[in-house]
Amino acid sequence: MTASESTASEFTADEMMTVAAARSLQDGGSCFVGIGLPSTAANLARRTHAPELVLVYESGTLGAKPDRLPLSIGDGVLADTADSVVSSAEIFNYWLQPGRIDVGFLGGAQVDRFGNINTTVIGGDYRNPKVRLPGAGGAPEIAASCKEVLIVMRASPRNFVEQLDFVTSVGYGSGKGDREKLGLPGGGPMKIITDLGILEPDPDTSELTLTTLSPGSTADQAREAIGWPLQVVDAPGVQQAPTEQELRVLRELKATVAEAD
Amino acid sequence: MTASESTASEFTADEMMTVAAARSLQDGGSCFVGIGLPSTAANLARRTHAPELVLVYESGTLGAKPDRLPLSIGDGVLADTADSVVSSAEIFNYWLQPGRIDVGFLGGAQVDRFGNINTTVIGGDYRNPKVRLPGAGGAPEIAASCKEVLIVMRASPRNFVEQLDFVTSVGYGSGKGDREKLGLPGGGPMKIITDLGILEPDPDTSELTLTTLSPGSTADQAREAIGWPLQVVDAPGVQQAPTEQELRVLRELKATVAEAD
Amino acid sequence: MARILRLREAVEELVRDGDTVALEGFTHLIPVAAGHEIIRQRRRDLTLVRMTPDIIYDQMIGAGCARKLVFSWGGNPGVGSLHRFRDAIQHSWPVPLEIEEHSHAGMANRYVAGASGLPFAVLRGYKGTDLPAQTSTIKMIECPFTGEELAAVPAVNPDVGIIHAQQADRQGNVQMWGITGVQKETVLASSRSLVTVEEVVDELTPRPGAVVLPKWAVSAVAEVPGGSHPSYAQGYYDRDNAYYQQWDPIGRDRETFEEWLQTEVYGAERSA
Amino acid sequence: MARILRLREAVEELVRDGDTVALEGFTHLIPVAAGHEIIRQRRRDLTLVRMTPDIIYDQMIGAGCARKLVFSWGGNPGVGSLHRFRDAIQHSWPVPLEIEEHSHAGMANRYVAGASGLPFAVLRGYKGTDLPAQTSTIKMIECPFTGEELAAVPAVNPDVGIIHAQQADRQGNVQMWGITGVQKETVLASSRSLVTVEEVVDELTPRPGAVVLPKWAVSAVAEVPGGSHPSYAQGYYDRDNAYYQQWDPIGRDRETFEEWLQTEVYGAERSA
Repeated sequence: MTASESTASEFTADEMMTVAAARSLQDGGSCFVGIGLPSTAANLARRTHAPELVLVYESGTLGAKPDRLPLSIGDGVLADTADSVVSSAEIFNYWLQPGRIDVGFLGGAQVDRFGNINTTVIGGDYRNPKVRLPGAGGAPEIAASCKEVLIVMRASPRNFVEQLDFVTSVGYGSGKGDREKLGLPGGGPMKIITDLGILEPDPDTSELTLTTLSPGSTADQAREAIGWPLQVVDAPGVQQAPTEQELRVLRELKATVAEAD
Repeated sequence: MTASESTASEFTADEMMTVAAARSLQDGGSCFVGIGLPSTAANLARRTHAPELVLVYESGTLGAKPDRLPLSIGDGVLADTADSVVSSAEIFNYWLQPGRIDVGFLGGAQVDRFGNINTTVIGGDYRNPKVRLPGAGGAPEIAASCKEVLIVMRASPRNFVEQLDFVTSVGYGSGKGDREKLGLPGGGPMKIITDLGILEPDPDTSELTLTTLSPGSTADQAREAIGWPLQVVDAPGVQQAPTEQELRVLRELKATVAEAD
Repeated sequence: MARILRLREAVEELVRDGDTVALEGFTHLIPVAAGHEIIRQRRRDLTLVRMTPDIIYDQMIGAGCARKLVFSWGGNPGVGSLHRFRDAIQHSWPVPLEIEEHSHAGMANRYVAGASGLPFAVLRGYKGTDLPAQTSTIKMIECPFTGEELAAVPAVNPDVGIIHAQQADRQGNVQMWGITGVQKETVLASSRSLVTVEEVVDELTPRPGAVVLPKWAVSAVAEVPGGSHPSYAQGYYDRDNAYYQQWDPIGRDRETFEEWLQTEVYGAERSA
Repeated sequence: MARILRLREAVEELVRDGDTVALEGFTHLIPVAAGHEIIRQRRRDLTLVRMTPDIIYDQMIGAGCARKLVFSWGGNPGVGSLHRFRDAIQHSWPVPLEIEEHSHAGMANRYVAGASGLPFAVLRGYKGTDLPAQTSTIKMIECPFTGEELAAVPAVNPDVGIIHAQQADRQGNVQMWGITGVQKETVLASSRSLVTVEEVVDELTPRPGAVVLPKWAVSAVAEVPGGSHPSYAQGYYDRDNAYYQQWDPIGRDRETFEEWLQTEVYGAERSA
């Protein structure tokens, strides 16, 4: 193991999540990126193991190669470095909808055991909600059309719920086979990456099941943080801690945002 | 009357047709142009009374300002001089279909008394025609959507027929009110410009009626050349012969094609 | 045919109470100055349309210009929530706000249908979500060839479409570049249109990636340098990221917001 | 991910007997060399798709490659008729040619639907014409919001889409400019795609009006200088107008055509 491959000893749970998300992206693949952690993870991947990763932002930039973290999904650095900049209609109709994009990254306020996501309203009813969230954006069609979906969210009973207040984006609906019945072309959520570990769909039921723990986390911690009775695989794996190299590149990336402020 | 406004004494029937077509185009308006006589007429208009005429070619060039006659509707000189070059889908969907274009120019192999046009097949039946023509191209939607349509064709009983062998593009259908019933947004053919004179729709019936004769032509000549019993207005007008200026500019334009060969 | 007007004249003439108005811009080239002018002219009962209502719509909603919002994502990008938007929806302050909610793909296609002179557009979207139950402008339609069921959304055809661009020439031809979102469709879908520009130039120099709107497709052009601040205008200025962050505490409190409105909008008529 | 191949290899690998193949180009950048290579490899039973079949499709039809033509305007632009096309339709020579006939607007929208992963597209078209009675791929559809009746056409999704462009870089990213018609949609609608280019360059320089196809959307690129002659490649060479005129007498006569085919196609393998 070289120096750059040796694992770091001190890192935050967010850094572990970002590194885990970055590792899920394959070199040469394409990734539909939202701002925040997904963008950080995708840019980290492009600077480490996946230099040929194609970054697609919903602002219409295909193949962006930003030299710093973009401040928004429509940052000028994305247009300046993209292979092509296309209209909003084209990015959704020609590039996302036909299932050309390998991985879509989503977050949300609530997720349920089948990877359905709520980013619309919390509490009350739709017309008179307790909390009004931003809404759908590109998420419903990203969830429907990308070959696979990665969800990144901090684990907590408020976020990982038994019952969504609103279904904004569909994961596996009410279980295995629902995507096919709905005619959704993409494969659905392959991973939920949390600070405590990684959930993956059970091959038989599509229910999200804990398969991998973050270094230092336990299955019991995860059970407490997840709002439904969490299934855990026998002998869950443990994620490799961020390498020194991953952490260095990640922190350099994050510093570019601070500089731009 | 200045020298450039004085009328010429020697000109061909084709020159008269082209000049008449050019005069039908208003300065500042937009015109969807096909190759051949329509393109010549539109470029003549732009060099005489209508310098602000907007030329739109179905190849996707908006506001082309060619310095010579284009050799095809996709000539490079059109792209080089256009305000904007757009895709085939955009030219039809965003620019033609919503009725943004003032004048559409059409020709054809056959036209009937309601300005319906055939550019598809002659004789036999559709699957086994006597003569197979090029087909529809942009014509059906030009005929449907432009605010008005100009048709330019040499008068002969073969071209001006009682019954079309195929309806490729709709004029007034089977008579007044048919366009509205079909939901066609544009106004339909306002003029058929022929070598013998000009036909315009009767205000009550929309039947194409001889309103204006070319210099030296007679209503009887027109009746013989038109394959249906031609209606003629009382005391048809006579077109002003091409002016010296019109003819000079037209011949200069034509010479640019010969040079390009 | 585009006329070159002052911003105040253009808004006076083009935007009327009760209109459906789209101020578009996807993160880039947001027509903020035009939005402030609409607030200043105290337009009321507007139906505001935009894929990504952000600070400028928060301000217009807080100022009481809007009775309805048609949108697909409402937030302060990179910062968090829009508090005036939430206050209007959750507490009807200062006036009730009706909403019509879509996804980005749905909204983009509604503009495309509007620009195309079609009554509706078709997309793979919304299936399995709770949106169709809440939004009457989402219906299902069957493919006449395959029988497959797809989503249909109606065209959006604003009374007025407003965008910001980098340049226009003196005839009113408009050029913008960088991320251009649904701006072309917004202008083409609207009955009337206003383009504010960073500068009016003698001649437009063709640029890679530029979108050109010919003068005959635009109603009015107004020269408003800095007209998309705090968003950015590629080639002119960068995003003022601090402004987005500072908006959060201002928008959070009704009184602070009203003070801001007095000082920064009503009391700050632009010369343009 | 695009691979850079020789033209012969690319056609051998990508184009199979019985395939639906679209060679697109609206007057400009017509992939003529690729069409000749298909003739040379004696592909049969192809369904050829193109908005404006002109000389190259006349040659492919005359050479017996096609069993069906899907199109909207078939002619020798600026000259007149396509005699091989007419001979095939009127006299089934050398083999019968089935046709599926649309308007340009219909075909353009079929490519758009194909590129968009939708089964059909909607347009204002065909109403009152005799085309729907002859073409089973035109149906009427009702707007679910207004009740208005519009035309629907099914997506076109060729097995292989072939276009010609000015440039590619060594990774296979493609750039074309000038009139670009439905070329982007053709590549995106097709299962496999081939782009012949005037030249492979180290780096693509962004240009006004350019359309860029990223390497991951293209199957193969082949460098074929002059590959769109007798049409033109903006920035490289002009249209060979004389060729279009000379084609008329060659195409008019079966024997003259077959001599031409022997000499100019079968006997003229390109080095590319």
